[in-house]
Amino acid sequence: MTDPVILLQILWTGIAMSSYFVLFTVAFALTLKVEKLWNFAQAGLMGIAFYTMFYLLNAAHWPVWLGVAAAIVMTSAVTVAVEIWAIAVLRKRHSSGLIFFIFTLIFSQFVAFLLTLMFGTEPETIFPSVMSPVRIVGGIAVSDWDLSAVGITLAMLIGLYLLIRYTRDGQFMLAVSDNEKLAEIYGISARRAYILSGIVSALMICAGIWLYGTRAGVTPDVPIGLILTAVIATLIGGLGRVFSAAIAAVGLALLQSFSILFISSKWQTLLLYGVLFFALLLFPRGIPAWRVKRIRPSPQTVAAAAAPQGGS
Amino acid sequence: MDYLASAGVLIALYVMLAASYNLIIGYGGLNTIAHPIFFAIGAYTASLLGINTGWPAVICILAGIGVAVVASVALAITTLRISGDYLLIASLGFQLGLLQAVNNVEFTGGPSGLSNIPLTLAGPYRSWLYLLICTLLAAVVVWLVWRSMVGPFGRAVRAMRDDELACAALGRGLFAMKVVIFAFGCGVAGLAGGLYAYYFQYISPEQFNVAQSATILTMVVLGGIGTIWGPVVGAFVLVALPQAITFLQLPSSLVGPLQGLIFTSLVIVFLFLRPYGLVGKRMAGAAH
Amino acid sequence: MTQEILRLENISKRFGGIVVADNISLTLHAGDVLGLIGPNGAGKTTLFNLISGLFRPDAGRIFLQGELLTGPLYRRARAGVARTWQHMRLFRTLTVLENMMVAPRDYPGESMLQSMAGAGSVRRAEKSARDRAMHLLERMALAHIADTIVVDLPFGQQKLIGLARALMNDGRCLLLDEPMAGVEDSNYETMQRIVRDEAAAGRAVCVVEHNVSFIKDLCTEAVFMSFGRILQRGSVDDLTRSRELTELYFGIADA
Amino acid sequence: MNVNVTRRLALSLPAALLARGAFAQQKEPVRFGALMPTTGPEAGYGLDFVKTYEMAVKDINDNGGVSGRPLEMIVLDTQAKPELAINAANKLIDVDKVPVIITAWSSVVKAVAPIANRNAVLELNMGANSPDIANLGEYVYTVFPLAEVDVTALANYTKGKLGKSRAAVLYINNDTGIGGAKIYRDVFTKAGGEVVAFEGYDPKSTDFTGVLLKARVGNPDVVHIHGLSELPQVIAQMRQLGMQQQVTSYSAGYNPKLLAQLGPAAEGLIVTSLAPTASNNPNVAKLLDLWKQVGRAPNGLPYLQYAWDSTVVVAQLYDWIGKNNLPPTGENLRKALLTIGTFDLPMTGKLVVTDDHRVNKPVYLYVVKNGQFSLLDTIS
Repeated sequence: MTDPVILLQILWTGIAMSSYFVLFTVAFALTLKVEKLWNFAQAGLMGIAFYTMFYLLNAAHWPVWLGVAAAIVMTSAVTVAVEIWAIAVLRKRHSSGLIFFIFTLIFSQFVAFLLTLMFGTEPETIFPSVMSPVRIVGGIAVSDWDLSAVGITLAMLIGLYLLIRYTRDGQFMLAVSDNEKLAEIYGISARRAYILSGIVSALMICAGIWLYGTRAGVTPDVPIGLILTAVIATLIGGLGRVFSAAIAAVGLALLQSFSILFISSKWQTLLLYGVLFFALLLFPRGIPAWRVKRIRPSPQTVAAAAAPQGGS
Repeated sequence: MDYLASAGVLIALYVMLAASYNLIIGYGGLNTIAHPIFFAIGAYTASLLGINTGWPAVICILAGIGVAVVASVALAITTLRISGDYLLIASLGFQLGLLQAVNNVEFTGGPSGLSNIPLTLAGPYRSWLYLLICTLLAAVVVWLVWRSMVGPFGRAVRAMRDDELACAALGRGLFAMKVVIFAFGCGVAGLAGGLYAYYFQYISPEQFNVAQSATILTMVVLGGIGTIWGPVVGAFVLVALPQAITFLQLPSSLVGPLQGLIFTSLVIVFLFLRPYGLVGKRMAGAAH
Repeated sequence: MTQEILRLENISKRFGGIVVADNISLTLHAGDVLGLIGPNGAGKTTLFNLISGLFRPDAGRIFLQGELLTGPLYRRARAGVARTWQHMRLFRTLTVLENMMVAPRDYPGESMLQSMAGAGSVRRAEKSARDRAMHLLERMALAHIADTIVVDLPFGQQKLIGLARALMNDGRCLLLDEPMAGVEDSNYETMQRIVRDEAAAGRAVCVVEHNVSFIKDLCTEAVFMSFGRILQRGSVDDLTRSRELTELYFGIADA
Repeated sequence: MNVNVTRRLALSLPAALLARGAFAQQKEPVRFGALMPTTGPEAGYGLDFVKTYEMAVKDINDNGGVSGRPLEMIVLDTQAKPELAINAANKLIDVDKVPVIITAWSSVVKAVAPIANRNAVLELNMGANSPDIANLGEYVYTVFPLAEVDVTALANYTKGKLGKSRAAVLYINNDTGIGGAKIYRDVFTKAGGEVVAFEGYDPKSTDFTGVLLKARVGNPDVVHIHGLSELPQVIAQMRQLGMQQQVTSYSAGYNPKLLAQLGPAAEGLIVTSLAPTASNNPNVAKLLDLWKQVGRAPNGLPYLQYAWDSTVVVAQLYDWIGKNNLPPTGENLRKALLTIGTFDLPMTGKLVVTDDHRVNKPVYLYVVKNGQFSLLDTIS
């Protein structure tokens, strides 16, 4: 098993497979950062995104691009609706973290039941076939799916980086995540930032479930399992660090992939929970090396974000 | 009507689970969702002892409680310093990890579970005897929760839930209180687990997963979090209603998701319109 | 010479690069009502947090009635450090009486078993706590709200309950964090009266306030803090007359 | 005698009996319960089982019912979850008073077993193949061959007929997977082959690269995959990794959806089936005709044949106790089962029930050729 070709193969498929984990993790970590919300409702959004695509492409026979676009619109719309009619209400009431948790989890379950009622529980894939053409590069099998997964994920991450770095709305989002009250004083609408982060997350979720659903079967129960991995990666990556969380997601996927060299693969999931549990025990506030250095919100970043910018 | 007795046993067991969980989450404000794992620990310990040693059921169930308490104290000591949302995630990791381990090792029966748990209280009145025992024990559990929460201990626990810092600054040692209620609540879950195993004679890992956490949580929230009678009402409603629905002669492909939809939407409606549950008064709990 | 209650010796504390307490030494005697004033971020509340045990100082020692004060929050409260909070931190789902009855130093309910058994000693302790609480409420003319849930009370009364809860701790050191802010009319007078009475009864009181006129109404003496250091200690009038301090205070406060 | 009973009950068309059929409807019905996942991840199969029971019951009643009495079925949902099955079984026994329950899914069969034994109600497994089902107690019988039957046949065939000597065994880490994989390993080794890899994967996995590479390192000439609905993905990833070895699986792989998901990559796959097809049993054509009226292809046809036949077995048991004037209790139904012993069933052929709680059946091996399952061999 220590043949370099095998190691490289595990590395490559591990990276390709981590693509949807990365996207789900970024979606989760972004909402956590900006909204301070452990948004388990994203599992429900995954379900909505998947079944919208599945229905439109298989039953309604829409062209692929249109079906995907419709799924993005649908998922974003539900995100915004949940934000406005539920999350905002709870926030206004100063509800406890537990209430947010219950709401978002139960929302996902509700969606799962609804989808069961509508689509049944057979595992479905977006396209009837799960095969994708393969080429052998230096002894390593590289499938089209692998390439598209890595490509889409990188494109989404770069897009997010550009959004945060170079647009005013992106900067507002950062400012709100730093200190919502202070940002509001400077005239930045927290609500606008929340909705924007929700829509960006919805995009990530659509991309992630597209990748997942073109490779493996999805049932209405699947998303709730997927969100757990996102939570774990977010925690390991250090809270408030969206890109660290993405790296952690890749790391966890690779850890699982490479663990096959030492342990039977049935223990892979346990490894994941074990890592989560011990990470929390050792670093109850996130991994310190990656922890955000600023303890106090810094007025400068907020002010900088609020200041008018010429170019954007 | 053995069927009614059997449904009654289930209600009584869920009353124990919901009442003890409510003590931890509703009164103590400790956000864990790992309650089913202690239910599982009680059930597995009692079953494995019963199968492998042939000791009397009472001893095996007591041992189940013991192991659940020990496990809960171990978990409490390591994780209760983590607070709030982190505790929630840590408890989830503990629950899923331990279940995965149960799933992967041989002596627990793996995913097939344990199906040869000894028959106890054989005879035509078995279910009724179990109903009697479980109801009595459930009543004792509810009484104990009530008794502990009306006195000075309960007052300090509720104060801790409302504001940990202020409570500590008044001289209350929070850590000990947290460990005690956690251990007590989990011990009750272990008891329920032992009884469950002996009554139903079959346990498997999937009966103790996150769906079970959601069920118990729903009972507590629906009934009224941080109230004495809330979990009792919640357990009753959540066990009895689905049973009632099966009498409605609906096409069976609809019943499952329909039940799910009804319960999840009920919880959502309650969260927004009546966060204090069916029996709670305004501000009676941490729900707000 | 009255009895020494609290003594701080060379207390220092930093958060990252920020010095929040810089070699602070301070002594309080029974009967003192000492005001802490200074601009935002001067380290006033931090000093309270250091005394009550929320933070550990990087250097220096604290003595309560001559004994070294150490350990976590709850041990110091039991040793006799009572405090209030700027944002009150009342137990929102508990009644006024329940809020107060969490506070006694000889609390009978920390053992679940003992509490459930309701033994004689527990009942006696509970009764005495209840009597003391009711007596305190009567002194504040608030006995009629004893069974009201605290969040239903108006702001001023909540502030008073915050004080009453701290007073249930019969230790000698009382730390009040902005007790007067937002308190008006009769509640203001009650606050003033109770604090003075308690000092007269032998407590050492230390008050953080922003508003200098509150300090004037309440305190016998004051300390001016800035950037974690004590700049001057004296009578309130002396401090307010000092041009340097006034400029420092208002100059920074207005920035 | 037995043959005649069966034919009349299940399929016969004599017009003379239609009158009896109409008459039958007025008498007190005889009942059986069915615990099936009509919701949840397994509902795809569960619903089709239920549909097939309905067809079989209608067929029996159209042909005169059971000793002149109509057969009636009560279905409760289990979602294939033991805790729901326990409740449902209690309801069937206590409220609906059924003396016989048909179940499938091994966790459900096991969960219901203690209840059946306590209440002296006959439990018939018609779909689960976990080997421990043989040891669940005196009221639990199977009409479906347990895993040893087809897996043993497959392993021996692979070693003996196909001449493969190095097998890699991959399995889903659940009841079905573990049980089946162990039997395969033992039989293949006993037959003189070598098992070069034995790896379980988590049911939630989507990436099987690691397990497959582990298998590849052992340099096998056949890969047996004991999986469920994720089976196509395992095979897909295996082929994408360039592993061209012979793949075998068991009856879960005998599923048209797999062909669609894999396309040409499915070529050469060998799966088992425990039931004959329309080409070698004309009765199956009738079942297919009935399904044509439903308007879609059924899931897991061989299982449906057992579903039909389990209904016929129940009818025959009732027929026997009716003839012997015994009250319809679980005890008497059990006695009937053991006394009749040999059943000749319309959809799956001869069934012999014995005291050791196992049954033996011919095993049909299929291979995927030109995008279709074609019969490779029959092993009896």
